[in-house]
Amino acid sequence: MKNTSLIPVVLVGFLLFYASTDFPEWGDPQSPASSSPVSSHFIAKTGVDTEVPNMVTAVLADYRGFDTMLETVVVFIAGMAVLAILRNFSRKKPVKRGHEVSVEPDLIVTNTVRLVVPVIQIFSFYVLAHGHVSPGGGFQGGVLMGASFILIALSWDLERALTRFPINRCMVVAALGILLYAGIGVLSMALGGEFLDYAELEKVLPVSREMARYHAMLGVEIGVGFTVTAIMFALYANLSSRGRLEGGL
Amino acid sequence: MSMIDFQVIAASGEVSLFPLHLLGMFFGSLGLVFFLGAAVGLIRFPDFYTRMHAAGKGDTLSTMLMLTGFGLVTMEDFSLGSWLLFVKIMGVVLFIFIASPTVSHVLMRAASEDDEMPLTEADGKKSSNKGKKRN
Amino acid sequence: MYPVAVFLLLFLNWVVLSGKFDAFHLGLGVVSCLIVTYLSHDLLYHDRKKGLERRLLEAWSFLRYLPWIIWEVVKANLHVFKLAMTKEGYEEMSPRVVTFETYLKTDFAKFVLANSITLTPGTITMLIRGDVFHVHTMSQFLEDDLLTGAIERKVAEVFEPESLKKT
Amino acid sequence: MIEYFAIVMGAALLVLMIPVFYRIWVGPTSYDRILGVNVIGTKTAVLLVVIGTLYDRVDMFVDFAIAYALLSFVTAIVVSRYLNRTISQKEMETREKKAGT
Repeated sequence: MKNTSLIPVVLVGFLLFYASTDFPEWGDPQSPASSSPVSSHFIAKTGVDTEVPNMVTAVLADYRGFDTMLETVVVFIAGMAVLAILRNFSRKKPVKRGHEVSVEPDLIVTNTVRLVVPVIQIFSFYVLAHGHVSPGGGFQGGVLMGASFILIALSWDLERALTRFPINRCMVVAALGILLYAGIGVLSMALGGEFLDYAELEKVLPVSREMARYHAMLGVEIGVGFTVTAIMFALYANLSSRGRLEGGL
Repeated sequence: MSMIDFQVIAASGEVSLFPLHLLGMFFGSLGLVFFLGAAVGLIRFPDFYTRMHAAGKGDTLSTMLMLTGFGLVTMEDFSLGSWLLFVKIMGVVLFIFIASPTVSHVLMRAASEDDEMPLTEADGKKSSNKGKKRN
Repeated sequence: MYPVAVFLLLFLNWVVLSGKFDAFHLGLGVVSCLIVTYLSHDLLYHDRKKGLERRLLEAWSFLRYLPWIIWEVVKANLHVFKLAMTKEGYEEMSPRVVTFETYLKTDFAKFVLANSITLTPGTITMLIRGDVFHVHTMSQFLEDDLLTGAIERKVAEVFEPESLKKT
Repeated sequence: MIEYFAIVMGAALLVLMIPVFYRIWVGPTSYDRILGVNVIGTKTAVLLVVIGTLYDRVDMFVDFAIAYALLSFVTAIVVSRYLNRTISQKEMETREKKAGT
């Protein structure tokens, strides 16, 4: 049975390879993606409409600002749902199962993690802060940051990671991220523009109109990063320990 | 393969960073040779622990050599940006130098604590006999 | 003193990663390095009793240790290559587990010793329990080589020179 | 000329990955499969740098390579912890007895 299932897999793989020969050349100006009116509109109008140096960032945080904000909200809701199902809200401590003993932390792994975790964290901040000019941004930086806390929880145990980033603070940080995103939108509304119309922030920031958009988008990315970090770690902590919040994986 | 490369270089007449690129290509080819050793070992060796030796060691050095080679090959001039890129690639090399032995140790320990895995050759024969009987 | 050292190391890291030297990006770097230092300064440099001079000495002797270990890595790969490619090498293979006790005290020295053993030819550290190392080796010859303690002495020269003077 | 080198290098890497894929496909135990996946994970970091050389954007692709190497390290530790995550109390006692003698 396992081997017969190989036949459709190979067939589909061959078809995909065959289809890939129809792809246009890298950077071909005649390709359908480049010659469609939508992309020419974005290429021509991004600078005029949004005054943002990078087009991908402009699409992500400006043309599709609502979409990105509600994506963050979806991540937040997923975390809340897992917490609501698994977390033990009553006062008494949940019972530990008698037959489970977690393995002691490994000396080599813990020492490697000591060396690696600060580098991962600084790299995640780099990915977050340079989202305008290179691939990256809030989601990617948040995932890396959450992975660094998960690495601590894996190599020692969950308590060790939770003293660094308690689960209550996790929830606060996650909510703070969304508040930061929506707050920037509301602030630009209060300054006389529309929701998420970043250019109005030039009235409170001591920079030009273009740089105000740039800085506001950085703020938005930081908000996304906060939420993703906190929800990643909270999901891991709750799912790996069935809501007991102790012990290793 | 490398001979053809040498001829191409000699024909093109580009000499600005020629020795550096040549060194990079030499490192890259050396990395491929060591990766070949690791891949053959991964197939030929009899049990998991010896395969771990092949994969753990061959993987470390070949990845480091290939990345160093590409770091040298992509040097265009001696400007600051070029140096920073090289240092970044060497950072990846350093990370692999630290992380790869740890990964070997972690997998080795996980396997040795699993009771299903025989440790030495004698144990392996015994348990494979047992397995045959069970089947 | 240690948080400052950690901050400087992280900032060096940031400059290499970022590659932008305008005030805005460097300011972002300072802020994120401060946050990371606050979050995890206790992870780096676990042993806080040693002074600055001692640390610099350690760093210098570790740099001298690196060429030796890299040469060992190359030898390890040649060994694997020989075992994989030739018939004689394949036949001399007889895996076994060696147990020995180390005189190194600190965790970090043990970590460096364990990873050095993993990188040297034909040996992989399997388990550390207290001072006892369980090492998986490929052949009798390599086991004898390991038990002479050359790697241990090299690591002790870097991290714990006083333990060498006693013995 | 550098492009030729990168193409040859990438093709050779892909060809040499076939034995590793064979090990993942056949591998008698799950540990063999993880071993193969880990080897491919580190080689993918190299492959990303090769692709970056082909597209002349090494500065961008190096970031991907760093992220990939970091996440492949995390993956190896996660999987090895998962395979012996918790052991029963009785087994722990017998194991300690075995280690003691």
